[in-house]
Amino acid sequence: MDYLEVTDMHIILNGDRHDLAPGTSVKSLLDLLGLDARIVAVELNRKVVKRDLYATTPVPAEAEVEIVSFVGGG
Amino acid sequence: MDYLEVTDMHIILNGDRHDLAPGTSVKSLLDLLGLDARIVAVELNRKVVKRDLYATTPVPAEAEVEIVSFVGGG
Amino acid sequence: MDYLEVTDMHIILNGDRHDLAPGTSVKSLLDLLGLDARIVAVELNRKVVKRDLYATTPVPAEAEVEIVSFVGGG
Amino acid sequence: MDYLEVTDMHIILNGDRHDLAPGTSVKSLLDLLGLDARIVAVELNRKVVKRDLYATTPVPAEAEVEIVSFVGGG
Amino acid sequence: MIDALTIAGRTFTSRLVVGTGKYPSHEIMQAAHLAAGTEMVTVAVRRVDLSATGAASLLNWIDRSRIFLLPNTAGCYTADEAVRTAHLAREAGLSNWIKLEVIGDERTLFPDNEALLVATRELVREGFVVLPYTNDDPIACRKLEDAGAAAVMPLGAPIGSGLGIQNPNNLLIIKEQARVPVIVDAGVGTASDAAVAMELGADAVLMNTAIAGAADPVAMAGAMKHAVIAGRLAFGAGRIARKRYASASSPLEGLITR
Amino acid sequence: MIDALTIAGRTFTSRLVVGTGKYPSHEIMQAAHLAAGTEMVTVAVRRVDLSATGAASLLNWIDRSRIFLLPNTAGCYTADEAVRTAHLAREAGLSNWIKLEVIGDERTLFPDNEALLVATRELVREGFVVLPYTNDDPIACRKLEDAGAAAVMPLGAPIGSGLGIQNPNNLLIIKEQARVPVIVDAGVGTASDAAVAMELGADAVLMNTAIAGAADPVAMAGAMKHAVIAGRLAFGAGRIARKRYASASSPLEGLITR
Amino acid sequence: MIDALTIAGRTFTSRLVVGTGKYPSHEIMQAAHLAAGTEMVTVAVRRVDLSATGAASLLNWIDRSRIFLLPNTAGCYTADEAVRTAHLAREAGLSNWIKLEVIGDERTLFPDNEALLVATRELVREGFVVLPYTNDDPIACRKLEDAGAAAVMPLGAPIGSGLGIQNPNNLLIIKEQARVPVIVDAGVGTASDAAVAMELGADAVLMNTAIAGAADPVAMAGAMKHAVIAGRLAFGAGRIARKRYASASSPLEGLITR
Amino acid sequence: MIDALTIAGRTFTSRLVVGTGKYPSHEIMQAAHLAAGTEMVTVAVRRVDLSATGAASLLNWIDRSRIFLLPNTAGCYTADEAVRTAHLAREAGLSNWIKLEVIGDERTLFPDNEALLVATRELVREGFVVLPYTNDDPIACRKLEDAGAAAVMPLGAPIGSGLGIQNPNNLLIIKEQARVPVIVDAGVGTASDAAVAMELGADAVLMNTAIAGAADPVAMAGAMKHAVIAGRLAFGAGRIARKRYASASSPLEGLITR
Repeated sequence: MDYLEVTDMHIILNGDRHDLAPGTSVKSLLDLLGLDARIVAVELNRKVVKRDLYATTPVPAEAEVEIVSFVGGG
Repeated sequence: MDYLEVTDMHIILNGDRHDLAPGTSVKSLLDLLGLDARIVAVELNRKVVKRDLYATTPVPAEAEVEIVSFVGGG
Repeated sequence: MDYLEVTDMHIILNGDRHDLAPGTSVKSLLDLLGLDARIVAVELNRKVVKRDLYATTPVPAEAEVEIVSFVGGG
Repeated sequence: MDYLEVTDMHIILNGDRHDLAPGTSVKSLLDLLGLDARIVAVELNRKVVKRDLYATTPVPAEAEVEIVSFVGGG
Repeated sequence: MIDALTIAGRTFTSRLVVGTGKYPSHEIMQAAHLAAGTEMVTVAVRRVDLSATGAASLLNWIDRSRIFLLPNTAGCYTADEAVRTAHLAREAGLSNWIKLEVIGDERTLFPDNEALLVATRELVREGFVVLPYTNDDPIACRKLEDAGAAAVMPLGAPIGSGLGIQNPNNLLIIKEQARVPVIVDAGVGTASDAAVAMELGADAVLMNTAIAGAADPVAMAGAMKHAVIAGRLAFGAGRIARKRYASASSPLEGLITR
Repeated sequence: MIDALTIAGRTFTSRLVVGTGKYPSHEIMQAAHLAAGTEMVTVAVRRVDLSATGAASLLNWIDRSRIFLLPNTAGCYTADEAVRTAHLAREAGLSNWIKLEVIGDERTLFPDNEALLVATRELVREGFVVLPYTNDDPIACRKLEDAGAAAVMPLGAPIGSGLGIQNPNNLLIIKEQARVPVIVDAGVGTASDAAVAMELGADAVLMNTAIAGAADPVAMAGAMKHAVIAGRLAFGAGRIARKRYASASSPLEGLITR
Repeated sequence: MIDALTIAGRTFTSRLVVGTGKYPSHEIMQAAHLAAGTEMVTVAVRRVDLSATGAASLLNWIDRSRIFLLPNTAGCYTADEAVRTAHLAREAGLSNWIKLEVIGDERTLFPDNEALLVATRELVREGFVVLPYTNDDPIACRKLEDAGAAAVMPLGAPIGSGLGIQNPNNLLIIKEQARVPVIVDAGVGTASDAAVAMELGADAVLMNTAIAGAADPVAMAGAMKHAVIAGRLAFGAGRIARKRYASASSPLEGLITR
Repeated sequence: MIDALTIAGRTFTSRLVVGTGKYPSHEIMQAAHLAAGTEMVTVAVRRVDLSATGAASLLNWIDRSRIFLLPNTAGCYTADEAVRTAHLAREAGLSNWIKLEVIGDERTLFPDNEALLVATRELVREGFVVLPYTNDDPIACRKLEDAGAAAVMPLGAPIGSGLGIQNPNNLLIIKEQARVPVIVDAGVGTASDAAVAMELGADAVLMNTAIAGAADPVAMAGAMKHAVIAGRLAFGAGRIARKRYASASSPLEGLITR
């Protein structure tokens, strides 16, 4: 993910290892990824992050991050 | 059928024996019976009488007369 | 059917034209064909020939002859 | 159950209250009841008694005793 | 919503043919016909009751500007009876259409196909538009068609039985080979039965008891209207194949746990 | 036309719940939803595809002013996975409704009822409105209801199989004992299957593949709309009893030949 | 084990009639006949193949001391063809029994009942013992019986289709009204189909492809033998009524926990 | 005649397991067991009736040299009750086999699979040979097998209902995945039902009411014996494929008329 700055910190984002600048908030991460916060949900280390806490919740080092959205299903 | 004149002529009307004045036409028979010619059909001796011939078709003595109409069915 | 004698007389045997010596009986025809009379049935011109009449029934010229037997069926 | 001796000790046998002489063994109880030990099973206070321990197992006071056998079933 | 049906040159928007017998009242019948959206109803031919003067005619309860009358020959057990009844029906109804019944048995009301063929040939010769009630016999249906029937009307089950379509395979075969409309006549018990008939390819469904005998005939008439539309649409929509196992409807990829 | 359905205090006019998976295109899905008249559609929760920038969201094709979103936990094989997915779905969708699936087997996609009960109890405790997908086991349905499920969703046949209602008797029993809505989920293949489910008393039907996989999804969606209405009306109308023999629909008296 | 069957004065211990066509070999056919325990087999009448000198006759593989031959008129499409074939069969087989087939359609091999009635009447007049192959039409069966048929042989499903009994209700009705034996002919696919036919009251079952076409014809013949016995015994034993709910088979009293 | 069945190391020649409840008399039960050829019968565990002195024991009417006793836990509604009953049964019967029932509902007698799993795990741990009665849920069957069940016993329909196999597809799936014997337990009404179960691949069938409740239990027992053999043979024989159309069993060539 070359649009993320090179750094010493890593996360596991949707199953893949990525670099991330220390102190990045969930909101910043979504912005970096170009994702609309209104249509995704975010899990940090198996715990969902409430939407109104995105700006104030930092992504910790080595976090397992899941970002999901709705897709077609039955 | 007491509303038919007493006479020497008889017919079998819808399975029952009735008296009928000689020379009675189909139309007159229907009138006597109070039936609306537009919603019945008439058979004389197993042959249907066309509707526009009612007035000119006499009911012969001993005729088997069937007068039918539509009823509920499936 | 080369085992039948050449002759002026013809028959239609099981749908195909064949020569046959005049005067040949049904029994002789079966013998010529090498067929066991006990397990076949013979029709001459659409009429079945009784088994005990094979020896005395000649095959007429131009006859339509059907020789059948039992085969597997359901 | 008049064939049991009158005594101060009681048990609950197959759901009903009965008197029983203190110190009665399971085997003696079965004998008293006229039951064939080979075709029944006995539970004391919700625990099955092994068949070869019937003679040496006393029925304690206030015991819940279940004596069962096989009946027709599907 | 669904495609029109043409029988003998006459076009119908509705594919639901309804009877007029056995309703609790004429009022309920009329409301049921409206709820069914039907454009063709069957009627029977019977002797006028000479003792019942002034009885309101059935026809007063049928809006003939929107509903076509199809007289039947119910109750006839011979070809001759059926032909005579057809003649009377034509004169009474001023149309040459006839639902031809020649019954073989009082208990089952199954058709006597041998006599039915005789009557069909005669009435076709006389210029009738013949819609014969028959059973689910593909050979009988083909012979009726060859005899000039304007449609074939195989039963789904005995008249009034409500058993539903007993032999779907036969109906499929009848439809595959037919060049005239196939109307499933008799046997429907509830809405899904009518949908099944239409999904098998039937061009229309005819019923009487399923509606008239329901606890609420008007509601059932509405159910049948929707069922026939549903079945017709499904027939045209190309259903999915049947499979013994499952096939996920949600994606297999992108799971958070894999 | 038909009575409304209320689940957990929310009222729906339509009793047809539709999926959003496997359509040929978003446009066709949208048209099918419209034709189905649905007011609730299911969606799955999956990882955002980080490589597919700018992909139009599924949600752009769902008119949320008229259609309620029901997220599912499809693809989850343990209670824990399902609970985590439900948490994510709630945050993504801003509602606490969840179609709860805990799958026991990849080939049949049948539910693991033991784990499903565990997950239902947990999510009910957390305040979710839980609609569990289960099989046609009346005891499992009752236990799910006792655990607080807002509805029970027994399958009619394996997901995507199109086999139709395999065990009508079980569905009848489930409905008779249930005090929450019963939604038949999975197994419908064509319109008559949906009608059958409703005639058995189901409160609603949920389907995806039967519509999305049809040759003409929009036509099949229309068929399903009518089938669900037909089945609901027929359920309420009180069908005729089944009989082995015939019952004449035309009068037995007044025949010209008797 | 089961009661004997009498047709036209001839008594059979076995109620399973088997064909002789389409076996992998004569040896397998013979073994299958033995495993089936059959006492009557059908044979077809065909032109002798004049080019195939010395071909072993089918009859060498049938123990006629135990097995009665029933020739058929398979392949005949008119009454006249069938009558001619019956004449030939009588002369070839020295018996006046005939399984009468008049086929109406190559694809379904369904009977042409109109022509079948004509041929039946003619052959009965000539003294034949006529066993007509017909469809599951109760009226056709009654007319065949009235025409003098020694038994009626309604199909369960198309010949060779293996679909099983498609319309059990019709077979029940046919049996209830028949005064001659009813032999279900055609449509059986596996053992339970034969059992079902017998449980409906059929006096015998006739099959060919289900045995000859099985992967292991001899094993299937044994299966059919047992199935026919099972069905016959069950028919006589008076089965339990069907109930929607359970009925405990173990006592409700005497539980340790109540 | 058919291949033997082995459960937990014990081999049975017969694949028909029969109950001992609800017979008109002990004599008829004994005769029915003989006619069925059964080698395993189920018995229930109940409190000895202390008021009925000298009542002849059920066991006097079972030839234990030929028939293995399988005690059940019928009537138990919790895992704990079932485990206690199993303990008693083991002591009474001197074998560690148990037909494990944990019932979830009095009206349907359907299993409570959640509790059944708990009891199965416990009894397997204690060394029992556990044969759990369950429903036709493939996931439940697999979990029971994983828990150590020696066989799985899915129902075909509610106990004593006589409805026959309600969901053949589920039984097929259960059999395909099972590594222990599958015994269809409950629901059989007549012989063909048993044959169907065996044709689906079941290793055995267990029934009580279908025999004991028949008008003639001994005749029905004989029917069931043959039906199980028929179904087993047919399962192994490789049935013909189903086709919608006919396939002639007599040759198409050699007709006199072509």
